[in-house]
Amino acid sequence: MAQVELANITKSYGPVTVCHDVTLSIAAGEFVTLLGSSGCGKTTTLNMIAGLDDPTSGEIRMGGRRVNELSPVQRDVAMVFQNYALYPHMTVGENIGFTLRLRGMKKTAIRARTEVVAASLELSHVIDRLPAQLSGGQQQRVAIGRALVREPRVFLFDEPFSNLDASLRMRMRAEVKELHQRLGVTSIFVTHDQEEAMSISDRIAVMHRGRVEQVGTPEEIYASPATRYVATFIGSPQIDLFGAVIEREGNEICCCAGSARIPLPPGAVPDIAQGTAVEVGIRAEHVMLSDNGIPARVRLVQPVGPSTHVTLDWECGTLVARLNGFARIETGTQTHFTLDADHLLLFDREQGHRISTH
Amino acid sequence: MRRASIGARLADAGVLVGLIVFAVWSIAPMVWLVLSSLLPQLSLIAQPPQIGLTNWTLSNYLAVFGSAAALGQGIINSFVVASFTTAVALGLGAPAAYALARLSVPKSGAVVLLILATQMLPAIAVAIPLFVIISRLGLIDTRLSLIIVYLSFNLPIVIWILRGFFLGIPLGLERAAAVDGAGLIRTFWLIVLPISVPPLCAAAVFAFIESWNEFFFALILTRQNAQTVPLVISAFAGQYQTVFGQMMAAAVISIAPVIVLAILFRNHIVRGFADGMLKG
Amino acid sequence: MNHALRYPSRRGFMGGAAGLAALGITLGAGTRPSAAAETMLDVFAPLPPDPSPPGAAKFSEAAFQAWQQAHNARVKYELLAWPQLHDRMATAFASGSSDWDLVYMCGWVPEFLDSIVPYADKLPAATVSDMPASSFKTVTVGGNRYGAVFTLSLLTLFYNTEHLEIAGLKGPPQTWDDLKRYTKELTRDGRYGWVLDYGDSAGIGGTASYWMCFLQQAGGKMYAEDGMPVFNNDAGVDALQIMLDLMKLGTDPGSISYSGINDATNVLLSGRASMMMNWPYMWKPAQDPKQSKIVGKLGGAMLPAGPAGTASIDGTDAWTMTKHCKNTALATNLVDFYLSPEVQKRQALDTGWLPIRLSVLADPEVQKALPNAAVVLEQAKHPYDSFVTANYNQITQALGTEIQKALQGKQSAKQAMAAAHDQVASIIKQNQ
Amino acid sequence: MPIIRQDGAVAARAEAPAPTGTFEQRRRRVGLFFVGPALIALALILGYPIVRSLLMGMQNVHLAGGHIKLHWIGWANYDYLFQDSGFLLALRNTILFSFGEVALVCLLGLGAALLLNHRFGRFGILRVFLIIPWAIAPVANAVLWKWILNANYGVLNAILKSLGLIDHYVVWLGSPMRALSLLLIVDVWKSVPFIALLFLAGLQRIPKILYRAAKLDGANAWNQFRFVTMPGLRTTIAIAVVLQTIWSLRVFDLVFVLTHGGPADGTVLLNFLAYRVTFNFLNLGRGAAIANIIFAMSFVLAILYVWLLQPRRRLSS
Repeated sequence: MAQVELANITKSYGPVTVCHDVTLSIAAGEFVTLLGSSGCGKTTTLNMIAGLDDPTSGEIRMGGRRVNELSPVQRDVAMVFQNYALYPHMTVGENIGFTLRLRGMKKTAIRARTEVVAASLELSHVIDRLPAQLSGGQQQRVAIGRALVREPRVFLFDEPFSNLDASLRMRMRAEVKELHQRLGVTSIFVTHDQEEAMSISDRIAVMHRGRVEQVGTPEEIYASPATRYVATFIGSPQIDLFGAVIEREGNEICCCAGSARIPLPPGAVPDIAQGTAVEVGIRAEHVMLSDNGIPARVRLVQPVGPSTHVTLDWECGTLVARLNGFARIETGTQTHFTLDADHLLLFDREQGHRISTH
Repeated sequence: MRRASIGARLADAGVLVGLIVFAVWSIAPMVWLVLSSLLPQLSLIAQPPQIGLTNWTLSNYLAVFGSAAALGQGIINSFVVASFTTAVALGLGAPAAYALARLSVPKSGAVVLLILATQMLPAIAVAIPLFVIISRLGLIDTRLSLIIVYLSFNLPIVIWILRGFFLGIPLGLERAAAVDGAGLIRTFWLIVLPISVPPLCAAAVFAFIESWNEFFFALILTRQNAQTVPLVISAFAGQYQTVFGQMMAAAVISIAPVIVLAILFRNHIVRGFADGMLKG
Repeated sequence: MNHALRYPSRRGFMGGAAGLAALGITLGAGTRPSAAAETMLDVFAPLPPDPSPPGAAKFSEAAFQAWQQAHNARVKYELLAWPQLHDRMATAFASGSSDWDLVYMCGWVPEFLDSIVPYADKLPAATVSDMPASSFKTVTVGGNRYGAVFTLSLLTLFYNTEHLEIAGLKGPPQTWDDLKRYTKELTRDGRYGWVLDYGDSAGIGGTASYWMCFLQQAGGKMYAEDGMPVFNNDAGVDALQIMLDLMKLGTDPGSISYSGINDATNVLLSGRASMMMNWPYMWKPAQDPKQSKIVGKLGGAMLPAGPAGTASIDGTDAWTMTKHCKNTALATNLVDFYLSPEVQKRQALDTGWLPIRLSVLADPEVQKALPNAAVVLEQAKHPYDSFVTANYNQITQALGTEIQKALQGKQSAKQAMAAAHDQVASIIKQNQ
Repeated sequence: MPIIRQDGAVAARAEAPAPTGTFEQRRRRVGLFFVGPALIALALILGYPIVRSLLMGMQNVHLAGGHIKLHWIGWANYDYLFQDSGFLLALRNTILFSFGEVALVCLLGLGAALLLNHRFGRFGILRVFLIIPWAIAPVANAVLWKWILNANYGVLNAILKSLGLIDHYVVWLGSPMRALSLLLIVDVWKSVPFIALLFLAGLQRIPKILYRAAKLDGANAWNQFRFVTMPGLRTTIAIAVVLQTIWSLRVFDLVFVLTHGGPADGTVLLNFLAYRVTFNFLNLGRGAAIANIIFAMSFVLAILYVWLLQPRRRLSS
């Protein structure tokens, strides 16, 4: 278990800079996810933490000590790879025990330890098989076993579930989370799947174009996205966005879009000037259908089980509202909606950063 | 199952026909080679050649073993030269190929091209300077001289072949090994080499056969002691007379060791590995 | 399935390789016999059945041993298949390092002139006077004799007596007209009247050299006194024209693709061609029932006479001495041994290569065993210039290629001669 | 893709530099250690001969009368060659031969590999068949084919005639174009095995799961070949094409034994011409110039092929 710190990490390949000045501090025992779309620099960052790539500048510290010059094994990290990266010529047992063999441990000791790990992952019956003879889920567990057997200070996961089907992915997610709760080892997880990140992490670092956009708990990231990018990247259905202009009348601050005027709760945007152009974001669950309010037309109805996503056309574009259960509503009907002003998010229209207080 | 059967059967039939054509194309000339080694000269120059069983004779083989042409010594020489060349070419070539594929070598693209470029100059152009070097070293008519020269021809090809395969190894394997605590050298030794057996075998077979059969430099660099098989074979083709049957007998004998090797290693040459790995 | 069985063990794989490597090192350092107190002579010669010296080919072996003992010498032969001789020699001479004392040569004396020494004048007068003076022509440059031809090897006519009888032809063709008539008459029943190897243009025995026979028969010659070509005239055209006529009248069409004389010889020996020009050596294999279907049916004659009579070319198999020769006196003595009457006689009787000594050629025993000896001796009384120069290969290459084009019907004899003349002239000018 | 060097300044700032150095430093150190011996071996053996040959192309080196005469003549050898009809003919022959050879060998090699990779084709004996044509010594191979193709007593004519495919015997090596085509076929026969072997090794590196996935996506055999096999073989194809190009430009034994360049220079390939000029005409300078032209052609073609076969986008995240 160790604290991991990234201080001003920059990574360039020739003229292409993949990571810009990444600073991130991960507490001992914490489970942090690097989240972002492909090419955002998250895997590169993870590789640098692992010691599989050198930062162009900046410092990586583990347990307070600089580790830039240390090899992965000196850093004492273990890693689970995207395509499992199992050694095809070794059996399950040999795969798991390889790291112990490299440390010169005795064969019998390796075997004993390997068997314990395999048992804990329900792999005992396939321990003498080759990876190619295993199912996807088993291969994934071998990959985890290979990391577990080390008892490392830090676990690194590089999109470990991206090759699994949906149900298996859910199960593995749960297994990894339980594992973390049991062992309490500092874990850094990379994924492009926001739902996965939300469900598994203590904290999430959202990365975009090589920069960390926001670091926070899943709730913070979801409810108080620091930027428009984070807001749109997190959450399903995607957050609703529309342009608006601020109007101040005495103490009351309104947000005007088309003919709609939405009063903001006091203190939401304390010092904003009259006429400021903003981008308004609101989660679907905070859009409510009502008999009066802003007029709209139902364009699409998508029941997803626990809720129904209703896409609405209105004056300033489209919005998605999330209604509980199976909503009885016809496509094409005229309706009205209201927005929960307490959950409105206001973003600077040019810069994209959030200007409302939460 | 049933739905696919007609198409699948047609495809299977196509594959079978293809395999038969392939087998005939590969071995028909070789059948003729073996046949002519069993026929006396007179049957061979008849029109059409008389290939009836009654004409068969072992006299060509007896003559080959009885003649001054030292086929046995030639085979030993070829074997030593080819084995050693192959071993060294793989020993030097595999790490180099790995370095060029996966490690950090300054200007690795240019280095690869430079290595390959040594293959592009025809042997004829380098023959005389090479002869000068070898004779200054006093190595004319030694197996070592052939090994040195063949190494220089096989090494680049071995590197070029293996590099291509190393490039195809999933990066994750090496990363996993690094995280597991293997240094770069151990990663190469314990992970990369074992999963590269098919290309290693392809490269080894290549180096072996090329050295086994090389003629031009063997002609220039050897005299009597280090003569390799091709030179012995060529001795049957004189100016005024080609003893075709005997030459073919010698050729059959000279291929035999390579065929034996091929049979012994037939699985490793390409199959064993990937099949076992992926059959599932 | 136990995976250990499926994978070749890495250690085994590499360990084996390392073991082989070690083996190679120990074996690689070859063993060369160290020189004893006796004098060593290194001789570079072709493998039999091409003309090879005693001890290399199976004749006069006892005499050869005796010679070595008498001179406290050891002769080490380096033998190589004939087609490769020139290349190994060229490499060794070009890099300035040959360790041979005596070297076999076949028309290459002008090429390698600076690597060899004129020693033939030091041969005993008795020997030289017993050799045809004209045999020295191809080994003489600037008046110096660089070599000694050891077998009389001229192209003569060989024919199938049985075929001639069947066709009602009496005796061999005497003139070009006979030759054409015979070729036509003999081309029947799946047989061809004439066969030769026209596939390779250059060198002695190449297409150009065959034409040179006809050229001399037509009264022409290759070069004027100043060394420039003089064959683009009626003689040159006539010489080519008869080759073209023979092609039409009944030459084995495969001839254009045969790149060695043995391809053509096989056709004659199998009884599917009736006439060809060939070297004297041909006689012996033709009498060997293992190789020949025409045993006892082979006739030999001088080449048919053209307007200027008969003529041939010289195979010029000769011994030369390199300038690095360790013991010139001993080496000269060895050549004299090769040329001694008894060795020459055995050479003729045991290998079929005719002697060069006139006295041995006239020996009844030799004449009886090799009836064509008399024919060759007679042929030798007529011109047999091979026109060997330092650029022989390059010239015959260019010339032969033009002749081949004519043989394929791509151009007339006249065009071929004109084109060849220009090319030969330019080659000579370039190399002056 | 090369990884950019660790910034020296950062390394210097290290508080407690570990003995192993950064990842990149280790990669470079081991890289040099791995590649060094091979490079040194090559340089020691071939360095001088190659430089010598390149220089000799600019010299008049003539073994006139057994003595090497040498002087510098700049580009004169090349000027001569490009006006020499014999050279231009050889150049034309070589280009035809080389393209034909590379195309045929790669297609047939790929075909053979696909067949052998099929479940019917996995008998070890087929693999042995594959090696046979390649294992025979080129000298013997050339003589073998010379006899097979003989116009008078060759077995090919005999077979074709007995099958009724030809009326009268064909002079296979009698006309320039036909002789060149036959040389090509014989050389293809001998060259296919190794390339097929290479493709076979390449095929076996393509994970079978990809085929399963493609099948699930509804890909038929052709689509599987197109979208799984071909991309998977990309590097292998590049290797095969480049090597075969180099080898096709170096064909020599066959010409030497089968035709000696004839008839009428119809089968003179550049390498044979280089040989003839060097060893028969003893014009070492001009021979080297021809060799250098072969060298340049190989080089340009190799680079071209590598460039053409390069995967279009190659991004690592």
